[in-house]
Amino acid sequence: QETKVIGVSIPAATHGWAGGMNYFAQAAITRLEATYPELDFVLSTASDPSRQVNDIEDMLATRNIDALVVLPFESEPLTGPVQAVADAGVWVTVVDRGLSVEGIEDLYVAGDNPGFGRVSGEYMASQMPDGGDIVVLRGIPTTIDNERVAGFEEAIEGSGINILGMEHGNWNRDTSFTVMQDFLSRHENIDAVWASDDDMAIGVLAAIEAAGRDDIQFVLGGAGMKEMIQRAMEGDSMIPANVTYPPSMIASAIEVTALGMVSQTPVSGEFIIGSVLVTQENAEEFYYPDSPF
Amino acid sequence: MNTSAKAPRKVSMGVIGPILALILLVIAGALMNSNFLDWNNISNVLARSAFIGIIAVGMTFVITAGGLDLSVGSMAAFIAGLMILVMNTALPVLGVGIPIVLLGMAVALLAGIVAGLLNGILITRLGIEAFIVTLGSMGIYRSLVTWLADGGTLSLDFTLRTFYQPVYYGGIFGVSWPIIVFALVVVVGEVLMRATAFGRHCAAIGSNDQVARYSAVRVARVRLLTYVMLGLLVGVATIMYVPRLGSASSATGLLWELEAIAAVIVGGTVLKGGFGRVWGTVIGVLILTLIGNILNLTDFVSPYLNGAIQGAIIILAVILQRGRKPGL
Amino acid sequence: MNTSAKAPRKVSMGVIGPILALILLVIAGALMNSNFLDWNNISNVLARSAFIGIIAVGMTFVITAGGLDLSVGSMAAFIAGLMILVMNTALPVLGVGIPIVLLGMAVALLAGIVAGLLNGILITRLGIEAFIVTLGSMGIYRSLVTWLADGGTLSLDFTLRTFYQPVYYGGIFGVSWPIIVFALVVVVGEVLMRATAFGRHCAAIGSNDQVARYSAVRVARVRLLTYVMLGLLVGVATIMYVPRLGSASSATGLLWELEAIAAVIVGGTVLKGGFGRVWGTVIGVLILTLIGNILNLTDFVSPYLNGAIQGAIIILAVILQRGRKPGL
Amino acid sequence: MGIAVSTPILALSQVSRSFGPIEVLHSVDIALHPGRVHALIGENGAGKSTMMKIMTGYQPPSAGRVLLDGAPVTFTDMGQAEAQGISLIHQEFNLAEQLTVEQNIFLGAELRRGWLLDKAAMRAKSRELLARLRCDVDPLSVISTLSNSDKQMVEIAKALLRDTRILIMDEPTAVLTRTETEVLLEQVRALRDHGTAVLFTSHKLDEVSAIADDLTIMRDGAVVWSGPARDMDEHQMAEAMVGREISTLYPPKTATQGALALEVEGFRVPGFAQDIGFTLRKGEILGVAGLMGSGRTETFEGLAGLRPGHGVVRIDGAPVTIRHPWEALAMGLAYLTEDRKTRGLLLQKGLGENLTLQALHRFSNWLLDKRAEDAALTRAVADFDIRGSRDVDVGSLSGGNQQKLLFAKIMLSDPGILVIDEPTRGIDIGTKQQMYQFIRKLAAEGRAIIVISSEMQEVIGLADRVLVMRQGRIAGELAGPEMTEDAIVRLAMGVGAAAPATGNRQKETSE
Ligand SMILES: Nc1ncnc2c1ncn2[C@@H]1O[C@H](COP(=O)(O)OP(=O)(O)OP(=O)(O)O)[C@@H](O)[C@H]1O
Ligand SMILES: Nc1ncnc2c1ncn2[C@@H]1O[C@H](COP(=O)(O)OP(=O)(O)OP(=O)(O)O)[C@@H](O)[C@H]1O
Ligand SMILES: O[C@@H]1[C@@H](O)[C@H](O)OC[C@H]1O
Ligand SMILES: [Mg+2]
Ligand SMILES: [Mg+2]
Repeated sequence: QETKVIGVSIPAATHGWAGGMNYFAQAAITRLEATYPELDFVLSTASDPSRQVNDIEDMLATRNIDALVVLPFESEPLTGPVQAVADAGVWVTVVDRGLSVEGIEDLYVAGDNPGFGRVSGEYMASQMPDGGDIVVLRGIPTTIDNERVAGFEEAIEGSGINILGMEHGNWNRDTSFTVMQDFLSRHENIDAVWASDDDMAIGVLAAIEAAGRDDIQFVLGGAGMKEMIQRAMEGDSMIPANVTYPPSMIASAIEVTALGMVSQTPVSGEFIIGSVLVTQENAEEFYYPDSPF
Repeated sequence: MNTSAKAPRKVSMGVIGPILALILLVIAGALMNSNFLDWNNISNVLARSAFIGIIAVGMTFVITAGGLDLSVGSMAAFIAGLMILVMNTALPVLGVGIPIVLLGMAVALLAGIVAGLLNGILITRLGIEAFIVTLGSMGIYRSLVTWLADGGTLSLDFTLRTFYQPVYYGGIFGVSWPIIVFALVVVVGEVLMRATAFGRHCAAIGSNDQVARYSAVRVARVRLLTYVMLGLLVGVATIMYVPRLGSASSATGLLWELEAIAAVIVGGTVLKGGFGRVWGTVIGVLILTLIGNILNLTDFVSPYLNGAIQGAIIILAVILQRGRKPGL
Repeated sequence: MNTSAKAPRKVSMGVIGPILALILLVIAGALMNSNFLDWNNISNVLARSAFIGIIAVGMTFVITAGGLDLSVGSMAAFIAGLMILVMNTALPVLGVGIPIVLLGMAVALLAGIVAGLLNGILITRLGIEAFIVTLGSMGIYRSLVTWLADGGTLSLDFTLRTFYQPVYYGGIFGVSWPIIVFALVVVVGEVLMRATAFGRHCAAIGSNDQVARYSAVRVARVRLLTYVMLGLLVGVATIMYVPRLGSASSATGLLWELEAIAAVIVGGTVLKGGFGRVWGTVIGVLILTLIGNILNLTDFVSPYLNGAIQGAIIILAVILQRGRKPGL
Repeated sequence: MGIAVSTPILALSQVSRSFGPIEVLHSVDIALHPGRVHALIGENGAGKSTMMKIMTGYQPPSAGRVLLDGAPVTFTDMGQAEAQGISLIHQEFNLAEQLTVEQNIFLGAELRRGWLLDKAAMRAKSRELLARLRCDVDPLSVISTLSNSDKQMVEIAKALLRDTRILIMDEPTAVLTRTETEVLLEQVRALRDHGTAVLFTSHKLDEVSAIADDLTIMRDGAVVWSGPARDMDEHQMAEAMVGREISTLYPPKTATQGALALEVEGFRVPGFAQDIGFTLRKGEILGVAGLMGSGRTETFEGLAGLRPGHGVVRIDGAPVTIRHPWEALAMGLAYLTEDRKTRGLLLQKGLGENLTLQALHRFSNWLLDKRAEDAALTRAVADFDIRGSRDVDVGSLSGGNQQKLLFAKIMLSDPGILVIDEPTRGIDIGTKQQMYQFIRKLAAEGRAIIVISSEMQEVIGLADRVLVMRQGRIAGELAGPEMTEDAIVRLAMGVGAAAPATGNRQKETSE
C-alpha cells in the first residue's frame, strides 16, 4: 500500500498548555506510526506565526504531504498559507484556533473559547450569589484571550461581581505570581480570582500563600492541568473547580485525520470540544496522571 | 614587507568561512531530501530570507558605524499594524486598487523613516547608548502594536489582501518579488558600502569616531543616516511581509532583531564596528534561514531540540570563519 | 583631547542620574498608591529583583571586561530544570531533608560554573564573538530545558518543595533570603570591582585589551573568569528561584538576559567595556523592577501599553544620567 | 617681537586655556607667516599641543583670539579650519586602524565620480603622495598592519593632500628615523617655498636648527622667547626651554658587569626575525639599533612572550620557555612597548590605575591597598617629573608626560631584565637627561637592560654595547670605541665592511 504523509504543525511548547499539546501530539504520532506502517508523520513546532508559515511551506514543497493537521499560532496569518495547502489538494485539519476564512479546512476540531469564558463566569456567579470583588489574570494578548474574557464578562453581568483589576499574566507562572503579589498589595480585600489558566493559577496561589491572606475564597484556573484537577478532586477549597480546554484535542485531530487517510473514508466536518466545568463530583473523569499537563 | 604576512590568510578565511558554511549546509540539505534543490523550495527559502535579509542589510550599516538596533522586530510589527490600519480605513474611500496599495506602501516607508529618525536622534543628538534607546523603542513599538490590535490581531481586509498578495507571491520570470527586492537592496547596499563615501564614513566612524570627527566627517549625521536607512528598510521589509500574512499582532517580527544581528555577524561584520560587508550579511541570512529549512526536511531529532541545533550551527559557522586571534 | 574637558561634570551626573531616576520613581509610586511604601510591597519588589539582580551583578563584570552574555535567561531555566530533575530523582534515596536541598544547590552551582566555563572557553580560547557564542548557547539551553521537561513543566516534588520553600519565602528579621543573598552578592561584587586586582583587570581589559596584555595581565583568564563567575551567579539566582514556584519550563527566565543587560547599562556601566559599577547595576535593577510594580499598582493606562511605558522610562532614566558627548 | 614683514596668516593673541580649574596656557601670542617655517619648542606639558589645537579649531581658547588673515575667527567644527586650508598632524596617530591607507588619506575628502567613489584616482594620488615621501606602503594595506613610521607617513600624506595654506605638525618626526626625517624636512622646505606657512614642534633640537625660520620657546604655559631661529643655537634653546644649564646629556658609562642575566640562541619570531643570539650581563646596558622594520620590536616582543617565538633562552643560567607576557614578568623580564597609545596606556583611565596595572599584585593582598598606590604615584610623579594634573585621564596628559608615566609603570614591576623600546620618544631634552641617568642607575643596581632605539646618538651615548639588526637578523655587534654612527649605519644598511667579530656573534650563528 502506498505511504501517506501527514504533516502536523503546532506552536512550540512555550507554556504549560502548549507543552501538554506538544506531548499529546507526539504521543499520538508515535502510537499511530506503530499501528499504521503505511503512515508517515512530519511534526514541526513554531515559535511565531511567520515561522509556522515557513514550516507549512516546507512541508508542501519538500515532504509531499497528503494531509496537514494544523493548530494555527494565530488565525489571520495562517489563513492564506493553509489555503494554499488546501488548494494543492492536501487534506487539511484545523485545530483549536479557526482560520479567518470559512470552508478551507476539511475537518475542524476546536476548543470553545467564548464558551470557556462563559462557563468560568457562570461558575463564579454561582459561587458568589451576593456578588463580590475579584481580580482577573489574562493570557498573552491574543484573540483567544479576548474571546474568553468577553465570554466571562458577559456571564457575570448583573451578578454583582465587580472586577477590581485585570492584568496580563501571559499564561506564565512567574508573571502571574508577580502580578498577583501586586494585586494583593493594592487591594485590601479580594474575594476570588479568575486566573483563567492553570499555570497562572499556580502563580496566583503561591502569591496568596506567601502573603498569608485569607480574604480570598477561591481561585479559578482553567484548561485542566492534572495537579489542579487533583486538587479539585480532593476537595481543596481554594481550587474548587476547573474549566476544561483539553490540550489533547490535537491528538483527537491527528487520529481522526489518520483514520481518514488509511480508510479512504474521510471524516470531514466540525468537532467542537466544549469547555466543561470540573468540580469535585466529576473531577475523576478529567484526571490523566500520565499527562505532562 | 613581511609586515602584512598574516593579513592575507586571515582575510581569506574570513571570506571563505561563511561561504564554506553555506555550501556545507546546502550539501547537507541536498543529501537529506531530494526536493531540497527544487526551485520551489529554493524560491521559498529565498523569499522568506527577504524580510530578515533586507533588515540585516540596514543593520550591517548601523553595526559597521559602531551602533546597534534592537527595535527592528517590533518596529516591523508596528509598521505592519499601522499599514493595515491605514489601508483598512482608506478602503471605503479609495476602494480596492493600486492607489490604496501605494498609500499603504507610502505609510510603511514613511513610518520606517520616522522610526529610524527617532532612534537615531536619541542616539546621536542626546548621546544615549544605542542599546538602551533601541531596547526602549523595542518595548514601545511592541506595546503599540498590541494596543492598536486591542490585544488581538489586526487583519487586512480580505479583498484588499487578495489584491495585494501578488506583491509577496507574484514576481517576474518565476522569481518572486521579495527575492527581487532583496537582491536589489543587496546590490544597492553593497555599492553603498564599498563604493561611496557614505560606506567609508560608516567604517571610519565605527573604527574610531574621534578620528572621523577630526577628518571633518559629519559623524552624527552619518550615524543618524544609518538608523534612518535601517528604518526605511524595515518599512520595505514590511511591505513584503504584510501581503504574506495579511495581519499583524504582538507576535509579529518577534526576535527578528536577534536574527538580523546574528546574520550580520555570521557574515563577518565586526560587532564593535569599523568593518562591515553586505554580501557577508546575505550569506549569514541564508545560513540562518537554511538551518530552519533543513530541520524541516528531516525528522531525525526531537523538535524540542531544534533550537539547540540552530545554536550549535551558528557557533560552528563562526568557528569556520574565525581567523581572529584568541584572547580577545 | 577636548573630550574629557567635561570629565568632572560627567562623573557627577553619571553618579546622581540613576539615583535620581530611582528616587523619582519611588516618589511617583508613593503618590500613586498608598500601599507602595509598605514593607510588604517593598519586600516583594526587592525579593523579585533578586534573580535579575544577582545575575546582573555578574553581567556587570562580563560587560566591564568587554564581553556580553545573552544566554543567562535560558541558562537559568536549564539549571532550574536540571536541579528539579536531580532532586526528584534523589528523593527516594535521600528523602526530604537538608541533604537533598544541599545536593540541589550543589548541582545548580556546578551547572552554572560549567555553563559559564563553556561560554568562556569558546569566547576566549577560540576567539569567537561573545554575541554569537552566547546567542548560540541561549538557543541550546532553551531547547534543552524544553526537552528535559518534555515540552511541559518540570515540577519539584510537592513535599520537597514545601521543605525547600523557606529559602525563598523565609528569612531573618523579616528580611527574606533572596534579599539577603542579593545584598551579599552586591557587597562582594562591589568590593571585587573596586578593591581587587580582578576588578581592575576587568576594567583594563575592557578599556583596551592590548594594553592589558602588554601589562602582563592574563587577559584570557580574566575574561574566562568573568563568564564563570556569571555562570555561578546564575546558579545562585536559580537556587532562590526554584523554591518560589517549584517549577521550570521553557518559559522560565525568558528575556532575563535583556533585563540584566539593561539594568547594567541603566546603572552606568559602559556597554563597550572598560568601566563598570556594581552599585549602579543595583539601582538599574531596582528601576526596572519598580516600573513593573508601579504599573501593576495603578491603572491609568491600558495594560497593553505597559511595555511602552517601561521602554520610555528606561530611556528617560538614561537621559538623566547622560553626560557623555553626543555623537556616540 | 615679530620679525617677518608680511601680515601673519594665522596668529594667536593673548590666548589662555584652562581645563577645569587649571590654566595650562597663559596669554600666549604667536604668529605664522606664509612661506616661513615656525618652530615651537618647550618642555613636556609646556602647552605646545594645546596651542596647536587651538590654532586649528580642535579646541576653543578660554580667553584671547585666534586671528586668521588678521581677522578673528571662531571655528565651530573641524571642517571649518580645514576648509580654510589649515591642517594639523596630531601628536598621536589620528588614523582609523581598520581602514586602508588610501581610505585614511582621503577620509572626509573622498574623490567621487558622480555618486560613486573614484577609487582609481584616489589610489593613484595616494601612491603619488607616498612616493613623494619615499614611503613604499601599499595604499591598500590596512593601517593596523603598518609600522609606526609608516603610519606617520600616511598622516603626513593626508595633510599634504589637503590644499593647505597652513600646515601644523605636532612632533611629526618623533617616530621617524633620520632618513625619513630628512625626506620630511625636504617636503616641508618645498611647501615653504610654495608659500605655505608651517608650524612644527620637535624635541630634536638639531632638526629645529636645520629647518626653522622663526622660533617660539615655551615654558609652563607661557611664551618665554620668540624671534628668528638663527638667533639661538641648540644649546641656548635647551637652556631657554628647561630653564637651567644642560651640561652632559649622557651619564658616564661606569658599568660594573655582573653575571650573565640573559642568554639567547637561535631565536626566531616567525615572519619577522631569525637566528637571533646574544648575551646580556647584570649591570650592562645593551643597545639595539637598526632601521625601522628591521625586526627589533618583534624580536623582543617574541622574547617577552607577546608574540610566538622559538629558540633557546636562559635567564640567570636556567633555560626558560616564555609563552605569555606574565610568564616573562614572573621571571623578571619586562618589556616596555614603543607604542604608548595603543599598547602602553589606558587613555581613559587615571594615572594611578595605569601606574600600578603591571604590578598590581604588589599592591594587593586580597584587597587593593589604595594608599600604597597613591604613595607610589606620588613617588613616580616626583621621580620621573610627571607634570600635569594628577586627577585627569592619562589621555589628557601631554605626550611626553605619558611616556614618563609609562616608564614609571614598568619600573614598578621591578624587573631584573628590562627591555625598553624607544624610551625617549617625545621626551624633552631636560627629562631625557634625567631618564638616561635613571636607566644608568638601574643598571648600576645590577639590572640587565636592553635599550632599543632609532636614535643613534642615544644608543651610542647610553649603551655599553650595541647590537645592530638588519632584515630580521643580527647584522653585527659593536662595543666601546667601535660604536660610531658610521659603523652602525653600515651594519644597519648592510653596506661596507665592518665585519662583526665578537664572541657573542659566533655563539649565535651555531644552529
Ligand atoms: N583635556 C585636558 N584635560 C586636562 N588637562 C589637559 C588636557 N589637555 C591637556 N592638558 C594639560 O595641559 C598641559 C599642556 O599639555 P600639552 O599637550 O599642550 O603639552 P605639550 O607641550 O604638547 O607637551 P609634550 O611635549 O609632552 O607633547 C599638560 O599639563 C596637560 O596635562
Ligand atoms: N603584520 C603586522 N601586524 C601588526 N603590526 C605590525 C605588523 N608588522 C609590523 N607591525 C608593527 O610595526 C611596528 C614596527 O615594525 P618592526 O617592529 O618590524 O620594526 P622595528 O625594527 O621594531 O623598528 P621600530 O621599532 O623602529 O619601528 C611594530 O610596532 C610592529 O608591531
Ligand atoms: O496556549 C493557550 C493555553 O495556555 C490556554 O490556556 O488555552 C488556549 C491555548 O492556546
Ligand atoms: Mg604635545
Ligand atoms: Mg620597533
